[in-house]
Amino acid sequence: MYTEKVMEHFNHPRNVGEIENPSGIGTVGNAKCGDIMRMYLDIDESGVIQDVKFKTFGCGAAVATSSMATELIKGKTVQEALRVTNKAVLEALDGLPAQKVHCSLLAEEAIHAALWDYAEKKGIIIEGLVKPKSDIHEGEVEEEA
Amino acid sequence: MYTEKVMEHFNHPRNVGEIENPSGIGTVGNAKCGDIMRMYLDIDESGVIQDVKFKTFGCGAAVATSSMATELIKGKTVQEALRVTNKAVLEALDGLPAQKVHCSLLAEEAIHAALWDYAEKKGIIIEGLVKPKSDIHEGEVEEEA
Amino acid sequence: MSKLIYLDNAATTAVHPEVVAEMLPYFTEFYGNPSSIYSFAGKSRQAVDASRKIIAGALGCSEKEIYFTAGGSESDNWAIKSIAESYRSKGNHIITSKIEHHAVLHTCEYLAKNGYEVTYLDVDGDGRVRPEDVEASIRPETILITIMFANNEIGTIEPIREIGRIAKEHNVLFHTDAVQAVGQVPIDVKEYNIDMLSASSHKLKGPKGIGFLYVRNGIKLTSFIHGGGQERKKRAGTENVPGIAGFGKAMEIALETMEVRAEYETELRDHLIERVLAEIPHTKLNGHRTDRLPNNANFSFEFVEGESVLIMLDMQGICGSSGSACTSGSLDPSHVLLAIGLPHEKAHGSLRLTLSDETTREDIDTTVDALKVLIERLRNMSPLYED
Amino acid sequence: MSKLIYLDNAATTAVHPEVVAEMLPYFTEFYGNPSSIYSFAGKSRQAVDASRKIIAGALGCSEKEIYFTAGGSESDNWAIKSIAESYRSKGNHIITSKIEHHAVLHTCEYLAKNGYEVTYLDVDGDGRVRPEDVEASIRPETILITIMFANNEIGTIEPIREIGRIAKEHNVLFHTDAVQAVGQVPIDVKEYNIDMLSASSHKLKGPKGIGFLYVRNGIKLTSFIHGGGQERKKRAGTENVPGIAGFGKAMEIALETMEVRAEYETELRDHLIERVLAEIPHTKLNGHRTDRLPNNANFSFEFVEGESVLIMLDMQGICGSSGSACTSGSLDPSHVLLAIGLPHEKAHGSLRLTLSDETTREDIDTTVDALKVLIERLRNMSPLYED
Ligand SMILES: Cc1ncc(COP(=O)(O)O)c(C=O)c1O
Ligand SMILES: Cc1ncc(COP(=O)(O)O)c(C=O)c1O
Ligand code: FES
Ligand code: FES
Repeated sequence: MYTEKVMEHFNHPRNVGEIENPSGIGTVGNAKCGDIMRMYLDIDESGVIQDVKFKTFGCGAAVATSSMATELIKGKTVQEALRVTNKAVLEALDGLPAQKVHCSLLAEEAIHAALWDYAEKKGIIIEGLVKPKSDIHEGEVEEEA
Repeated sequence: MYTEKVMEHFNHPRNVGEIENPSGIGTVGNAKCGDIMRMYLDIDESGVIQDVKFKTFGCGAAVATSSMATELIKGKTVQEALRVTNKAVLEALDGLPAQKVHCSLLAEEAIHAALWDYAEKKGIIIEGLVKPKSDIHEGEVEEEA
Repeated sequence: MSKLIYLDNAATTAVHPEVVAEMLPYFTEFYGNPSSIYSFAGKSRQAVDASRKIIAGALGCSEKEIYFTAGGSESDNWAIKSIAESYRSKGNHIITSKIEHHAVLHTCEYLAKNGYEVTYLDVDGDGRVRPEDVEASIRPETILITIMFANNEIGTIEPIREIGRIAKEHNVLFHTDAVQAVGQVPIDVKEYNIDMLSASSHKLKGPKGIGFLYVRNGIKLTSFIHGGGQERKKRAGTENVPGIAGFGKAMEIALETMEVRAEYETELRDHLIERVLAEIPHTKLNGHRTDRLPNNANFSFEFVEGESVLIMLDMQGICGSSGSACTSGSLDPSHVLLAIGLPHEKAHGSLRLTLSDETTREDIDTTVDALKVLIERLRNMSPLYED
Repeated sequence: MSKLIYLDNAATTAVHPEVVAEMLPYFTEFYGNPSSIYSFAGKSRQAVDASRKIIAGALGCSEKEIYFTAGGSESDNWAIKSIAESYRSKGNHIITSKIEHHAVLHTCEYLAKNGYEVTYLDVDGDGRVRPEDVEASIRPETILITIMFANNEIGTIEPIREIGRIAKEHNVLFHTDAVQAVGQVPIDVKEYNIDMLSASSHKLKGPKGIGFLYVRNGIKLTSFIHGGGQERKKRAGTENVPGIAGFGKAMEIALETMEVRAEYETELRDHLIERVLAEIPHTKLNGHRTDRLPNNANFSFEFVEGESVLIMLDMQGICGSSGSACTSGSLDPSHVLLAIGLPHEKAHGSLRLTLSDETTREDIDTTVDALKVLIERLRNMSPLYED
């Protein structure tokens, strides 16, 4: 079902974990639908993403796309990171089954949510970044359960 | 599908043929339905069936029951022949498939038709014999075709 | 009994040994459910995909247009009932012919009892639907034309191309029961404007219990069997993986051998027809003389009844049929033979012999020799025969 | 990859080698159409008859009450649609449960769109329908109660005897989808007052693509597939002779081994359940602890998602399922787990392991050991988990 690259990333996901005091944090998805993704960004003064970590509750595709997405944005500037679309992630993974394409959207959204959080904290506006719809505020998940 | 006895009679039918100037002749069935049976009887002065012949256009069961029926009535008196029912023929053949039981009725009817013809010709009344409904008069078959 | 001479390949065929070999691993080795997620089930999924690809290739359609079913009857039922249901708002009129298989006829009769109107077209003496009759029967409320590709009893091939053209011109959907034609004659669904097509594996050396329905992309298809998401959510039920794999292989073999087989069988068939007509008096060939399936011969022998002929042939190890297998247990004369104008008693005396590429000239000669004798015997027993 | 550990026997089973041996002759040797008249076809007919006899014996019914179909889904569809159609004049109400297989649920939904009313009964936390709920839902216009014998996801066995009694007392027909139960637990249709019962061969080491519907004598049964006169004129289509023969053999083996198998599997299953619950925290067994199929275990692991668990198991050669095979391709959480009260995120994290008599204790231990590690790994990756 999944490509070798997807399986490789699923099996050895890069950048799993948390960052203490991150520059930005974003959680998207919905446990009800079976997927939640949280991104932690560490962004330096010059706007370069020094470190990124993720946690995912989701299917194999969700895990693999999170992993790949973090790899693709690490070391990039915020502007470069914004251009890492789900299409780019998909291509880097050699594709996903049709009914799994939406999982790759989650990674894109999670990055955008974390960047939005970063921008809010810094009080800046990142050009081209719109407020992600599906951001989940801390605690909401537990409340819903 | 058929018992061994049926097959044996089908394959080596007894008393196939015609009798010239028979004491009685009876034709039953309907070519439209796929079966026609004709019985010839040669009955002596004392009412004993000396000879019997048949011709059948019909399925394997029709052929076998005609054959068995002729065997069962040959040498019998008219009264005895009347008591040879389709059940007796069936039993003698070790049975027939359900949808083929009606074929054995044909043999009984053909005998009754031939006996009726004999009674009419002789101007007698055979006790217990009712006019068979399905008697086909000579020539009718060809007309219908 | 000597060697079996099997001349009933229209009823069903022996499964090709290569087809059995293709199926075997999916019983005990790769038995996974194709819908399962683990890689072990991938083998099953691949078998299903590969078969679908072969079949789509054979018909010139896309793989997404092929839905596996349990056989020709299910395909016919599904196709007709689905169109009736989905296009009810457009109309309630269906056009078919008097010589369709019962899977089509009885489905139409069922619909007729439920508010649909059905036109049963007459056929000519050779069993051919007249395209002009199809055209003349089309009304604004016509939603479906269903005419078989080739008839199962008399082998006549219908003018499918013309009917397809007419259906398209009038914007009416066209289904064809091609159970007897698939694997025997070339079929291109796009070229012939066929919107739906039914097929059954066991007629072309595949296993029994598996068939397919081709449904052109864009047609509103309702589910016939509701349940799991198999077959693009349109036909529920765990896939019959060995059956599907076997059908694919059978189709592949049928395609590869079609030309050679058709030539071989046609020659044998013509030899059979010529000998029977020449050597047995009061005999008629049913169906079109040349526009017929390569392997089909159907005769009427006057004054004798079909079942008796079959039993006598059987006693010599020769398998034939008196019509379709499904009705040979019944006592009614063939509706197909009545439709081509045979009187009842002749319709009762018909014999269908259908060849395969394993039939030999010797088989045919043995059969004709046997027929000559037994027809004579039965005629001598018949009250209808006066020679 | 090491040896395959197949723990998805509720999705489908490997065909028993003796079953394959039973089927083989009917592909290439005795391939005749059972409806044909010649003696060669008698072999096929006998195979069908013999299988029907075994099956009727297994259920305690008459052979005339068994109709072969293409599988469990067809049987469910046929049973429900047939009753809906034949008893329409009596009423339009159907009672079922929320945890039925989609073959039942989607058929009911289809009928609901066509003028029928359907009551979907709740179940308790163990997945059991309450007989008193069934009784309370019966109305004058109720024509059918359809409740499964045992659930395919959580293995819970339903109170069929009680429901049968209630159905009989209220003179309502009772159908049960016994696809998961046939061959696993003893079933006597007369004793349980079952009017109709669906089964599928591939769940008990028989081939895929063959099933049956038991229909008590006296019930008005309409045709689902119209056509030839097969199956007492009720289910058209050339009989899948190898499939039918294989199903019969599978049933015979299942009956012979049932007791020993159940004992063996129950012990292994309990070992599995005990180890998982003891060694993996935040874990729950779904379904009734004891009133469940001998081979079924179903767990919810909090904070992890089911597909990820399956893929990780798969990488170690272990085949499991996250629910029914048909829905594991979909992204919806199991309707069964929701019905027993699981919140969505737990319904997403369930794992079904279903054993066979070939499963060993070592297989189970290997699986539990693997599970412990991978659940931990996934939890560490999960934003929901804080330990
Ligand atoms: C309870 C239940 N009903 C019906 C079915 C459908 O059976 P089949 O896939 O053979 O059509 C299944 C299995 O898939 C099942 O577990
Ligand atoms: C023309 C035609 N249509 C439909 C069928 C039904 O196919 P099946 O028996 O595979 O259901 C047959 C053969 O039986 C056939 O010859
Ligand atoms: S994360 Fe929703 S299915 Fe993949
Ligand atoms: S004579 Fe009519 S079917 Fe036997």
